[in-house]
Amino acid sequence: MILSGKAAIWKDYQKEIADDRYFYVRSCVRQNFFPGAETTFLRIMREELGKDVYEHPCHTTCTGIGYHSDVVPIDTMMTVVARQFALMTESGYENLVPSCITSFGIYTEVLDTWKHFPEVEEKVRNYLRKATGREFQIPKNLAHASDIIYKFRSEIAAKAKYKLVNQITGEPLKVVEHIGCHYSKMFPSKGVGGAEYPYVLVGMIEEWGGELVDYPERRHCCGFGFRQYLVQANRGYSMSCSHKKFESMEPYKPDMIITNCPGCPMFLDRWQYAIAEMEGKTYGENGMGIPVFTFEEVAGLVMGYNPWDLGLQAHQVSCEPILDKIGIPYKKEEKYNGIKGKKLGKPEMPVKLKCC
Amino acid sequence: METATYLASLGFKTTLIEKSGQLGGKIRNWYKLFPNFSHSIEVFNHLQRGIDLSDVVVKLNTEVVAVEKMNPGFVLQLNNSEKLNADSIVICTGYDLFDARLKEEYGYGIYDNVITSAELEKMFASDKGIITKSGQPPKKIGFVHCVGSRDEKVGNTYCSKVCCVTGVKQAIEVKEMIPGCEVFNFYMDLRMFGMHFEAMYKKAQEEHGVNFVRGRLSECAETIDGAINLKVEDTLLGRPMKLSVDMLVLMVGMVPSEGTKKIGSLLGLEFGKNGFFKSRDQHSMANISNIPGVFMAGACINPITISHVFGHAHSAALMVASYLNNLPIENRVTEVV
Amino acid sequence: MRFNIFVLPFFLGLIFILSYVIRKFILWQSQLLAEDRRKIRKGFFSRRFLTASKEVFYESLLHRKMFRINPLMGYMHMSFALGWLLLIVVGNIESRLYNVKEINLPYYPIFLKFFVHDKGDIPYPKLFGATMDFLLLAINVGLAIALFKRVNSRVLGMKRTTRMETVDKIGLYSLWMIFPMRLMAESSSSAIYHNGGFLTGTLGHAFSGLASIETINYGFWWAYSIALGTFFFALPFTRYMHIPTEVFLIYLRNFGVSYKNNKKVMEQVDVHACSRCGVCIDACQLSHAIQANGMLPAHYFKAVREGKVKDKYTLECMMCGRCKSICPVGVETLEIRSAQREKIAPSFEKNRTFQLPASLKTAEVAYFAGCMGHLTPSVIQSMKTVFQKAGVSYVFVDEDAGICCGRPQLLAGLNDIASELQKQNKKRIEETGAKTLVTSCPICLNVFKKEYKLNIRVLHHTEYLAELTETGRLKLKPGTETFTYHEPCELNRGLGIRKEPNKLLSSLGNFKPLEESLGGFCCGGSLGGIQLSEKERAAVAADTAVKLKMVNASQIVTACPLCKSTLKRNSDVPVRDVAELVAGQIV
Amino acid sequence: MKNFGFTLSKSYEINLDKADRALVEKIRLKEPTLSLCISCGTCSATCTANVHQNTNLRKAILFVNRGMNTEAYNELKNCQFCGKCQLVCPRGVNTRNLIFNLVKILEKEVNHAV
Amino acid sequence: MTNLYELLTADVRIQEGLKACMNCGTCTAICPAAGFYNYSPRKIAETVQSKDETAIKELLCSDEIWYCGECMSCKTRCPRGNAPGLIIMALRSLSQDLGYFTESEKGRQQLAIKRTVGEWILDYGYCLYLEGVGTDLHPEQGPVWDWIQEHWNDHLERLGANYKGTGPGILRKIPEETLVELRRIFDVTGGTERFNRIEEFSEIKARELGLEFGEGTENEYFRHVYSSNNQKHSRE
Repeated sequence: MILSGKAAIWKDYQKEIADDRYFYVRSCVRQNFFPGAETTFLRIMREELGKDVYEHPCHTTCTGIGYHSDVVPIDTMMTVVARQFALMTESGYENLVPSCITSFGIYTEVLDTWKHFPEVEEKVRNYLRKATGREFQIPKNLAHASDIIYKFRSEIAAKAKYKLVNQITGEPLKVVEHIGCHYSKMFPSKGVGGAEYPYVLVGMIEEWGGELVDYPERRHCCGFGFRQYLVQANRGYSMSCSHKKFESMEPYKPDMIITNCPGCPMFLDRWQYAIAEMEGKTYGENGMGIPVFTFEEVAGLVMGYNPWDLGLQAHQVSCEPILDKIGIPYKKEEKYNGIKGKKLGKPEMPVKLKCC
Repeated sequence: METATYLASLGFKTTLIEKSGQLGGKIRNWYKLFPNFSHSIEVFNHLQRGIDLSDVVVKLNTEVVAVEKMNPGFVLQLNNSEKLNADSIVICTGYDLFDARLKEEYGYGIYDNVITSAELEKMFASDKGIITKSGQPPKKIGFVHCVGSRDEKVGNTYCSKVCCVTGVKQAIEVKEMIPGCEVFNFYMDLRMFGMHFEAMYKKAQEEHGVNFVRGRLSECAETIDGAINLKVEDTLLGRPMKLSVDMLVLMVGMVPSEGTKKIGSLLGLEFGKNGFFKSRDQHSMANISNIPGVFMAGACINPITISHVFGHAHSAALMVASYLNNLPIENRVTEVV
Repeated sequence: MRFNIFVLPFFLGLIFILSYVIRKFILWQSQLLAEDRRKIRKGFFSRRFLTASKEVFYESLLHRKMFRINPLMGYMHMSFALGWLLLIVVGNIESRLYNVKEINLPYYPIFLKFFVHDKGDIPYPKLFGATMDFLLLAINVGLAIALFKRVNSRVLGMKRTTRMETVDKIGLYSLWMIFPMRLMAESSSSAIYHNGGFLTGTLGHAFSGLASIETINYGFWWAYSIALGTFFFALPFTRYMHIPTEVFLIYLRNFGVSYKNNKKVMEQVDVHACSRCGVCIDACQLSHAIQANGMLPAHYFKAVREGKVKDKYTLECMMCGRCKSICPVGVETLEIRSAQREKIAPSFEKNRTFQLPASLKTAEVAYFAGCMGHLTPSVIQSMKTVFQKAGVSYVFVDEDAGICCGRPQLLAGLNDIASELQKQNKKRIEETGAKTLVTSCPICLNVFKKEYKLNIRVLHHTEYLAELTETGRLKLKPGTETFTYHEPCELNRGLGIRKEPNKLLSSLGNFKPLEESLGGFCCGGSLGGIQLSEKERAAVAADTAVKLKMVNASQIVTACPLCKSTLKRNSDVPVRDVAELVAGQIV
Repeated sequence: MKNFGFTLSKSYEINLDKADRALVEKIRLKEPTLSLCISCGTCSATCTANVHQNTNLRKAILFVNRGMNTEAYNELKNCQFCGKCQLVCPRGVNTRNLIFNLVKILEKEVNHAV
Repeated sequence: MTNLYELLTADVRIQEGLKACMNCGTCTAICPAAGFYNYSPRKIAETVQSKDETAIKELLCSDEIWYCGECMSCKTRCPRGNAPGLIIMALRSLSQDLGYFTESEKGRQQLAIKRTVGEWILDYGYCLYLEGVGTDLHPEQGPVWDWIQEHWNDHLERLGANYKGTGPGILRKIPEETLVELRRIFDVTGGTERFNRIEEFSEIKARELGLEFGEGTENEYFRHVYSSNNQKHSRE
């Protein structure tokens, strides 16, 4: 692997990212599965970096999952997207920051389609007018939440309490990065580092002291495949895709996986559990699996936030081993507490997959 | 070189301006030539002999920095601050190889064992022979056709013409050097357009058992042991196929050379939409540019094989001769249908 | 009883060979199907026995076929076979006359002249002497030819002949020794007792006066006996096994023992009956066109006999049948080859489904173009024209979704598929209710006639066209073209259909037939030849094309779509099908 | 093991690294013209067996080359062996001998595998 | 009858996603779906550009068009800048508009998606509804998910969510007027019609198959489409 070669490509794919006054749009999946991540993102942006991130109470899903599982027609999706734009315009913001990669893809695709087919934009404007009487302007800047963290990665590094380094060996942690397909596969120029060697997460890993692990199936989809996961009958496919990735990364002995898509971390986390229980096969050390994090969680970790405030307890694969490696202190007994130390019991132990 | 030789021997005062330190251009980069595996150096020597025999003035390490149009003729300002009067100009700026790094998914310049066809030629010539980064002769080699050709993603929609047959030629050469090596050629179409090309293809199959897979390489990735994992569809079976090779050779196509762009803009020559020079007519006036007195020959007009370049060279010489003898046959006016 | 130790080699040899051969025959016949064994038993007491014996006389003794092929060779074989037999027969009679009271052991007549010296006491002693001498002479002349053939086989018109192994040589040389030794023995005897005929007597004189004549004489008798003994002991392991086997085979054949159901045995009988005379080698086009060797019948059958067959050789043969037509023994060359192919054949899907188009309309004639026919549309077109012009109501059986007739599979030893396909086709053909089945492809015709057991007329288009013209349903204007005729193997050698095409052709223009004793060559396209490269096929085709060209006709006419498409690729003389000519000359 | 109502899917990819290519070499020895095929499809186009059942020599040859022997066998098991393909092949592949040997060798392999 | 090819090309995604395809196979080579299903995006493109109406109809009725995961990897690689993924989306839309989707096992699943994701959008403003995804329908979510489902209020509170609350925040209650807007958008843009068609055609199919058809997820037909797999989709 010739890194200079990659660096050259990374240089070619730098995109413009607004540096303040963001209009934040939440993610269906992240809210449900990793609420702590979104909280952490806002906390870092507002408290650590003092940025203006606005969230409109009336914004909604972009219908992306519905659209990509084909129950929502394209016009409907576009008009819902247009409504989001309208809310942003009304609130006087111009920089759109979706928390979700599918949304990011949707917004990018819609804007691109409108560019090539202005008549479609016109049609959608009419739809929106007809349905809600709203008007909108095209966002001036569109960046995914991970782009923002990428932009401020060095600021975060400067404030960081911990590094992605094995405190015992002093070696950088081996980190596998997984990029959501819709981040740059559709429009390589819209993603930091392009489609083949995305840099958005690599930038964070390097900046925060980790070491990137590149492996053959790095680019492969996690397997969500929308309808392929949503319907139980198809889930075998969904799981098989992740399985393919795990098999491919296994020889590299990665310490952790970091992702920028809300869905992928959930799948890469849960499929490790399912594969273990179904096939008896576990990855990572001591049959405990490879911990999977969202970029917000990792940012929170290096900032030294309490792991349980980040919501790491919501992961099926335990995060404790990696916390120990980095040397992040945590209170075991508080892991499953509610607010004010309220005891909430503990999840059951899986049969095969070892958990803390 | 050939045009200059003929013009000089026809009695015209001919100057050959060469940007680099030696004549011959790209031909020196190739080891053996398709389809008869003769050494390219033989062709070069033939060219050189021509120059030696005729009194062509050769200016090496020389570039044209400015051109002044006189009526008639031109004044060429050279980089060595010398001025040169010319009644007619023949442009032979050739081609550049496609920059394989633009096909990011092939990992050229990133994966250790992904090389270009030109680099493989160097290996043929070198005494180390064909070796991977680790210094071992490869057990499996893949050849990817159409790299930088017929590909809108990199902006080259045209076929570079020579890669197919070069791919087959190199496959055979590899087999001859490392008989035990498994060779896979990934193609979309095998355009064996020339005489004896098809025979070469047949030879590759029959005598060397080269595997031809119809499918464009989609992506490759480096494995932990430095091999290259390939993902391609076996389109003739309609099944995705994966395999690993120890070395991947990219059959890079031809793109308009820097020289072509430069001299073209200096002279105000017309470019075709692929960036090569535009001929007055593709069929009947291939050598003739939009500017009277300026002629072109070779790969600066379009991708072309060495054998055809000679045809171009001779015809260009003829054009100049007729032009300078005021037999303006190239200005024949025929109505366009 | 007269006895001398020197007779032992002969006597033991005789006992050995008789017991061996008899054992073999019994073994073979025991492996035949019950019904065929019955046929044999009946056969012995029927006229078939006589016809068989006649054939034995003509072929095994007179070697009639051999004579036809080459008189010298014919004589050679006859002298050995018939000459020797007579020698034995006459010798026996003579010995009987001499010896009435004592038991007469088989060696006695053979060595008669050793035991009996005075010639006074039997009738016509001179006659006997003369006859025996004459026979001896005749045989020795044959022997001379044989020797000569060894030295220079080409003179006897044989370009290539069989190789011999040590045991063959032993057999051969001992055989060669027998009659000279007998001659010498009897002559030297007559030198002592003056009891020789015109030959032995004269030769005897030459000896007379020699001091140690007794010892010499005794030595010759020993040599004679040893020669015989050696020959008998060697015989089963040499080509000479064909001598008894051929006789056995002739009887089986005449008793109507079928090859089909007894392949295993009959194959063995046949390969043993092969005398490896080698005439097939020259007849086989592959031997010259591609210098084939192991596949050549004589060599191949030896391999079969020794169980050393190579798949390659089994699969190379084009099954053109030239070897069968020329074989003096009448060995079932093609049957042996396909029997071997059956052994190595792969197994394809047995029960198949066929997506056939809607059932066929009924008509007077059912036309079957055949797979190959479909590759020569001009032939099909011509037939359509003919049907239409002759006002024949016909139905095109394999117009689309045609099923192969089954012949190519049989040729490859794939009998299962063959019968499967045949079933399907039979259904199709029968549902047309046609009275006549006409096919353009002799390959198909072969199975239609031999395997299908259709209860309607099965004709090749040449036969049918001939019929149409004769019955006047089709009027043809005479043509002016000169053309020769390439006879398709399957049509001519396969089915013996020659009359009709020839008649038809002579009515079509200036017909210059190709004079060829075996009825024409193979086009090289043969579906029989499985392991033949295109190059090799082309070589055969070229060979044939040249021979046809030498006829000096402006066209080559054939009657097989496969022949047509193969030849036209390798001949500069245009090649057409009879049907095309006919269609072109309809009034 | 827990039942989730679904399982891992078998890979549909051709994996040339794991493919058993010894067989194709065996067959190539029996009929060298195997390597001359250019997948033009003339054979499968003229093939009558292909009308009745899926019989595709072009695919069969590809399959053996990929070490997918069962698939190859299935493509040929309904072959009628009529030899039309041989007459139309532009590359002079000796198809009948190829099929004869292919099926012969494959049937062993396949039946062995079953 | 209506020309399917024209109906398809009316979809902007076909205009974006299908210029002349040269069958090079780059799409199938990296398509995750092609790795497990008997599926090839190249063939899809080929069939559509063949304009063969019968072939296209077969496609619309087939399982094939439902295998794609819409990861769009194909778009990245196509040397002609095509996007089979977009072609698929156009095909799926048409298949649902014309009711062909119920002809295939995979197509019938659309009901299950409409009844979950689809309806959640209109009821809660998001594609996912925490209380809708229990381990009964999603066993792979594991024990940790059971724990969360048990304690979502406390769990979410601790992670700073505004569960079912007013104002902004994680999993807040979407104001009624917003949901009204969403529904109006669905009405004017064909979203509602799509939903209705899925329901209608599914009901017909349910009758055909003799399966009990009812509201929500607790009925035979839903269970059937949600979990049945004839195992004929991958390597035989």
